[in-house]
Amino acid sequence: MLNDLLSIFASPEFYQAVLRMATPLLLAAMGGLVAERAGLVTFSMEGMMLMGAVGGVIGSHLTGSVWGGLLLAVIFGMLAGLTYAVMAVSIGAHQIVTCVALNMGAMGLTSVLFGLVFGGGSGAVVQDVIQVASLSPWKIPLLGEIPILGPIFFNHIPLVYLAFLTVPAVWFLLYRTTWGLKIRAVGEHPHAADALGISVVRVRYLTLLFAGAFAGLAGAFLSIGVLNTWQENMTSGRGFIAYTAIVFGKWQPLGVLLGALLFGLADALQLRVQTMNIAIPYQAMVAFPYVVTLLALILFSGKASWPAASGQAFKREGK
Amino acid sequence: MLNDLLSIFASPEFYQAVLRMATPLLLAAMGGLVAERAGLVTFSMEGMMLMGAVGGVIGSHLTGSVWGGLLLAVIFGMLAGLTYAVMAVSIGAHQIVTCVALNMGAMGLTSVLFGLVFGGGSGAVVQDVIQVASLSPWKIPLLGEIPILGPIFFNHIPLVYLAFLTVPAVWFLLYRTTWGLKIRAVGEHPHAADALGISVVRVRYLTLLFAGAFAGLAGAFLSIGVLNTWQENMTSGRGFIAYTAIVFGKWQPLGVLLGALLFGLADALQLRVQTMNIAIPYQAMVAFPYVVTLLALILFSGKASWPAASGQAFKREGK
Amino acid sequence: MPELLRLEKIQKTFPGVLANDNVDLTIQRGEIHALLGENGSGKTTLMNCVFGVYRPTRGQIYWKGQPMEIHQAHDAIALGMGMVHQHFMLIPQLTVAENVILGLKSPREPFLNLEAVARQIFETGQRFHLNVDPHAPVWSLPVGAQQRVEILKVLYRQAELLILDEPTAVLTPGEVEELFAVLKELARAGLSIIFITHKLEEVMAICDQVTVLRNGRVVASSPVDQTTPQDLARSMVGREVALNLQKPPAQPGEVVLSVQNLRALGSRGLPALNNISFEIRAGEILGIAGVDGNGQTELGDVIAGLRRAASGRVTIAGQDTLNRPPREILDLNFAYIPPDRQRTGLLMELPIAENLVAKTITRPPFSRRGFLQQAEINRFAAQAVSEYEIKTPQASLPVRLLSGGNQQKVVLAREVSRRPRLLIASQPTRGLDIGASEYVHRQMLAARAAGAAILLISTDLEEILSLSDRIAVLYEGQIMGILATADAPIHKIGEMMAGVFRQPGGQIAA
Amino acid sequence: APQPPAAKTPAAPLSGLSGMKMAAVLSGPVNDAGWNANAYQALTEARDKYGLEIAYTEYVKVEDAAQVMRDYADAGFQIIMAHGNEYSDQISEVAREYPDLHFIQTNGSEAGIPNLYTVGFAIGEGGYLMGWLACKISQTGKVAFIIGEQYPAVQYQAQMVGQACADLGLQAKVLETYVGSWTDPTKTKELTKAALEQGVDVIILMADSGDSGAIEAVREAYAAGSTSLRIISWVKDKNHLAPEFVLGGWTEDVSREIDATLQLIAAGEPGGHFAFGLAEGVVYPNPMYGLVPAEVESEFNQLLQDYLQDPSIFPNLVVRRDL
Ligand SMILES: Nc1ncnc2c1ncn2[C@@H]1O[C@H](COP(=O)(O)OP(=O)(O)OP(=O)(O)O)[C@@H](O)[C@H]1O
Ligand SMILES: Nc1ncnc2c1ncn2[C@@H]1O[C@H](COP(=O)(O)OP(=O)(O)OP(=O)(O)O)[C@@H](O)[C@H]1O
Ligand SMILES: [Mg+2]
Ligand SMILES: [Mg+2]
Repeated sequence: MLNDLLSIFASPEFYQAVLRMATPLLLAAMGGLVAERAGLVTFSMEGMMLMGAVGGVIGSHLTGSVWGGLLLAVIFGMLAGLTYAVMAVSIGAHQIVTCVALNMGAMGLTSVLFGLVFGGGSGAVVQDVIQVASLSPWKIPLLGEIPILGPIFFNHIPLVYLAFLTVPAVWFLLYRTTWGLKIRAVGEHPHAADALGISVVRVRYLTLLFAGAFAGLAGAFLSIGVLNTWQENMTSGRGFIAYTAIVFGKWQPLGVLLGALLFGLADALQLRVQTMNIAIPYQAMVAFPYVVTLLALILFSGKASWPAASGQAFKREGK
Repeated sequence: MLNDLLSIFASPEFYQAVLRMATPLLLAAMGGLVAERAGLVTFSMEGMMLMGAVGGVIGSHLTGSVWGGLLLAVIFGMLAGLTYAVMAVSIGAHQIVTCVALNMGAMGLTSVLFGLVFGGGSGAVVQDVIQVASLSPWKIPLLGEIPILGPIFFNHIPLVYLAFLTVPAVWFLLYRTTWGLKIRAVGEHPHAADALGISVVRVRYLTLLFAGAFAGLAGAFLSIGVLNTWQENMTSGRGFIAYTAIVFGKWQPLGVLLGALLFGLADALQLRVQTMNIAIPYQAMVAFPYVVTLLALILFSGKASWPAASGQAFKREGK
Repeated sequence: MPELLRLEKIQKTFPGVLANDNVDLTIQRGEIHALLGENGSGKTTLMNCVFGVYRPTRGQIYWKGQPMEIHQAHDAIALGMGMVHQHFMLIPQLTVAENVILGLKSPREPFLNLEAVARQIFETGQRFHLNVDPHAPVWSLPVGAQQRVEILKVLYRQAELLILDEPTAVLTPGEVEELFAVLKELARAGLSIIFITHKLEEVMAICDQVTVLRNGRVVASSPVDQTTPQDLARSMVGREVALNLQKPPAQPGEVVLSVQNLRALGSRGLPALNNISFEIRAGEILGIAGVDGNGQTELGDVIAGLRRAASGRVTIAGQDTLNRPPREILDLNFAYIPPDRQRTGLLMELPIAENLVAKTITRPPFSRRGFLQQAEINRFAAQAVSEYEIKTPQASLPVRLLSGGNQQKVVLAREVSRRPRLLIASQPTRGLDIGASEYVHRQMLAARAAGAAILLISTDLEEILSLSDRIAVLYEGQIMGILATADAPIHKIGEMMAGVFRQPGGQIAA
Repeated sequence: APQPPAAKTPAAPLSGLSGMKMAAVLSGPVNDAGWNANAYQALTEARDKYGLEIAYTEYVKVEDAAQVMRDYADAGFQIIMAHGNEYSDQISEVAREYPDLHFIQTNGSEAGIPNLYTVGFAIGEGGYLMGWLACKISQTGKVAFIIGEQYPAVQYQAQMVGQACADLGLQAKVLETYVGSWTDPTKTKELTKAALEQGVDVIILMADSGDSGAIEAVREAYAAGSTSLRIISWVKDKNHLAPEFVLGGWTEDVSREIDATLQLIAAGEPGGHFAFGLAEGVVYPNPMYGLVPAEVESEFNQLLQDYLQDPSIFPNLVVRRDL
């Protein structure tokens, strides 16, 4: 049994799978992180991803090109972000409940949209499995040839590279640009930010559009990256895991990367242990990612590290 | 079509159904409300209810009595509440993520527990639908005889009465007892409460146990109240709706009652519209409660009315 | 007089900070004992040690002669101590009676008996002149009344020692008078009071004994009648302090700020500003005097664009600015020191350096094309820290770790260093020690000399009188009159503040 | 009572299967008392019948499926099954990579890969026959088809239910209702109650784990005196849950579906798309347990025999094998 386990860790395909499984989490979490730092609870990423997933398929179908799919995924994700922004930022609704409503709404809406486009009309049930153009791997010219490391790191579809590149990019955005400073100011202290001439509303709208765009890409990764079709509720909880990765990573880009990789690893390992018929009860394996989450919560909790204004509506006073 | 709709509103069975469907929401929401007022996010009610549902069936099976079922449901719900308390209160973990982990965990755990008890051992596959003793309606002696009103209000299983009685009871608890005062203080300003010698930790533990107990009863209502069996994930989102009802009701017992009734009504109506063959697409009907939620969020948002310390871990400083 | 509390060789260290060092202090029964010291000298920390919020690193506390271990605030309360924190520990959503009974057993436990509490609040209030409606929610009360609630809370618990941390910082002159009457009454009834303040005249007015802390050590302790304000100031700061400002005559230029018929609602939806009109010229200071809660905060916020006005007209350098976004108003070279530095003035979690450049961050040299120029920011911050004497090991620490006075200096440095055309300073020295206050005042006069128009909003009448060229008195959202400082008799201002006198012939007086 | 027709025995010998290794990719746990439990049962029955060695992986997300199947292929499994339509791409891809192995996909549609057998049920027969039965025995003239969620195949079955009633000139009204979930017995119970309020007396029940809720609702009404109520169960015979009013109904038998596929493989039949119906014995009606009038039962049995002889006796029963 130990040998079997070791053989898993010795295979490059395993690490490839880890990266692949971490990618949608990472894309969504990096987008979400930016909005979180502006004081928004991004528990809505599940719904935003789902919108992206259906957008990817529809776009790919309508334009016949996978790039069209990515574009529509981003647009759909941003529309979801916009909806959130209208509810939570402009109207000042309770953020968690808005997220819940958004996730539920997205489940219904994506079904209807899919039916509209592929079923030839409203409410129609799609009779067939729809197949559309999907992304293929880009082998990076020289790096891809390196023995072992090449296949693990440099032979993926472009969204995988993008996901990992967002980590330094978001770090840079948050800590090295004036936009990042504004975002952090809004997340920590919206009233002070307002007094400093920062438009809290604009910053929150923009970060939600950003989060929506990346959640959209994460959804597209599932629908036209890994697959070339769409399934009802195909995100199956990855948005929640992405959210957990943000918390796990204590709202720091590197931490979030670590979280996404950990969840990717837990999942990849879990599947492999099952196929090797290793005598670990399946319940234990399936529960593994949640155990990791709970452990992370226990180990890394301590002083609340989340943005001080997290979840708070901002309203300037007076009439 | 209008006539059909009117005929729904004219039938006593409709109102009976509304009360029945509001009951689990109300039980869970009233429990949750108390914990919410102590500054805890009770997005975990879905998982707590599920624990109660399986506890009800197991208890009813093992003791052969539905009262044994209710007892175990309460115990299981309280255990779930305790887990939350350990994570969020003692360890100080992020509340929303703890709730998510708890909900996911409950889904797995309830399956395993059910398998253990009814499948004759760990992991065994339960082949059949299990039937256990369940609650039957108690017709209230005199009131139950009143025409129309009798059947609507006074011929239900006891948990329905209990649910509606919790509304004044929770109101009294919150506003007319020193416990309620402590709960509200802890939810609004834990540090001030702490300085006055109120144990924030104890208050939060107790309210979570209370919430767990009532969520457990709500779960038991589903498994041994309405039914006499258990199905995987049988709460199917009612915990989230209960949570939404709390927000809808602006953290006031009467408001929460209104919310629970509204969601109960939306659901009862939706099902009846289908059976009357009224030409409204079923997706639209299924989405109805969520539309109601969104509308409620928009209409009743305005100034944030939730407990000021909601979601915040409490740690005494500088020791 | 028998001793009630004695501290022996108390030491408290935080990582890298020696907050209290070898402090001895004795409090007698029935005395009012002043605790003086600059910002960061260790007053609050010392009281927190007494009250169980912190554990002293070393030393012993005696209560009525017995050595005591105080582990938490609750222990201190049980012994008979009560503390009124500088930031009140009241729960705004609860009523006065609920706040008072909170944490105590009800006579009909577990049922609340708020009527009984209300009766006792009323009786205690009668006895010590602490009047407040027991059923009002605390958020609806003015600050002075909230403080009375805090004191009632302490009295309700039968405390023998009352600790007040800078109680007058948030009070109006009238409220200060009331408070002093109450404190004297309490001392006469046998209570001991520890009174933390930055205001020497208050020490002289009501205290029996005074202890001065500097850098965490006791540098002086004596009966009040054996000392002078000059002595005390010297012990606190360690040097001579000018207690009187030298103010050259004003040289008013063109009109910078013009406010006409301004109306606005307050947070509770009631009118807060009622037809306000005034003008300020370059190089002059207009002081807004008045009792707190008469529209001061709203006035500053409306001009800054942080609160929407209902009607009226505001122009800055000729530009209409009413209800424009804050950014546009800032771009007119407008500077604002808000009354609540922690809520609106500072980004508490962000570094001192970022706070210092927060209003100019989007421009070179602090950023180029959106990218922060950290080196420039640091250079500027280091300069500001030394120039404005902000006490901190390094500018990269979060502002939240600074003491109140030093936080205020960060705000001041940020606002004044931009050489503003218009400066609104709302309660600029609230909670600051004499040294720091003097510093702020000198900076404001320097800004005036540089041609800034300054609106000074303060509930500290001394401050208004010593800085302003003209004084407007605000009462219930209206300007009762505008006087030149030179011919403003104090009693007339006082009557205006109380709303009993209104300047005839309209409001504008140049 | 009619016995389910026996599966046709193939000509080719089955010895080839013995000792082979078969693995399955499942989307959920084998104890879900439904979709995956059926697959698990099919696997164990095949193991016992043919002496196969079996393995399976649960909770396989679609994007991991290819890797899981490759792992099985590399570990020496000759028959690899993916249980569910969602794995279409993955199994096609892996089947092409391993042309010497056999691949089975339930609910698939791909027909052009020689070593891939996509299999499903013939759709329409169940709806038509159960619709006939329901309308025939309804006394109130109101029949409800209670369904978990809207899927193409289910919708088509519902269409056939209505068609059967119309063809027979029965005036019964058929309500097509959706719970909105396959796992919500509480709501299924409420929907059933609402349907009963409308005078429905026969229910065709396809709500998966919601079924118990519908049965509960009918049990209460039955106890209150409405003894003419009937439920026609679907997917499996659920008569034992309430012998007094649940008819055996209609079975879609995954075990036989897999068995039929294994026989195709053993017979050397090339891959493609196969949909098994009544004729193959993979879907079939269950006993009625004396819950319908004897003359209705015998008429039903006669019609069934006739239909098996000559499907054209029901011109409007169009069997679809592509859903
Ligand atoms: N929790 C803490 N952690 C670290 N250092 C602290 C802490 N609390 C206080 N200090 C330090 O102790 C010193 C004394 O602070 P303290 O608040 O007692 O001053 P103070 O006399 O009350 O000042 P002020 O007049 O501004 O209220 C300061 O230098 C401060 O930096
Ligand atoms: N976690 C901490 N680490 C280091 N120093 C701290 C910490 N918390 C507080 N301090 C220090 O404690 C002192 C007191 O802080 P506090 O918030 O009580 O301010 P304050 O002096 O009362 O200010 P103000 O007069 O505005 O109320 C400050 O000097 C601050 O430097
Ligand atoms: Mg202090
Ligand atoms: Mg201070």
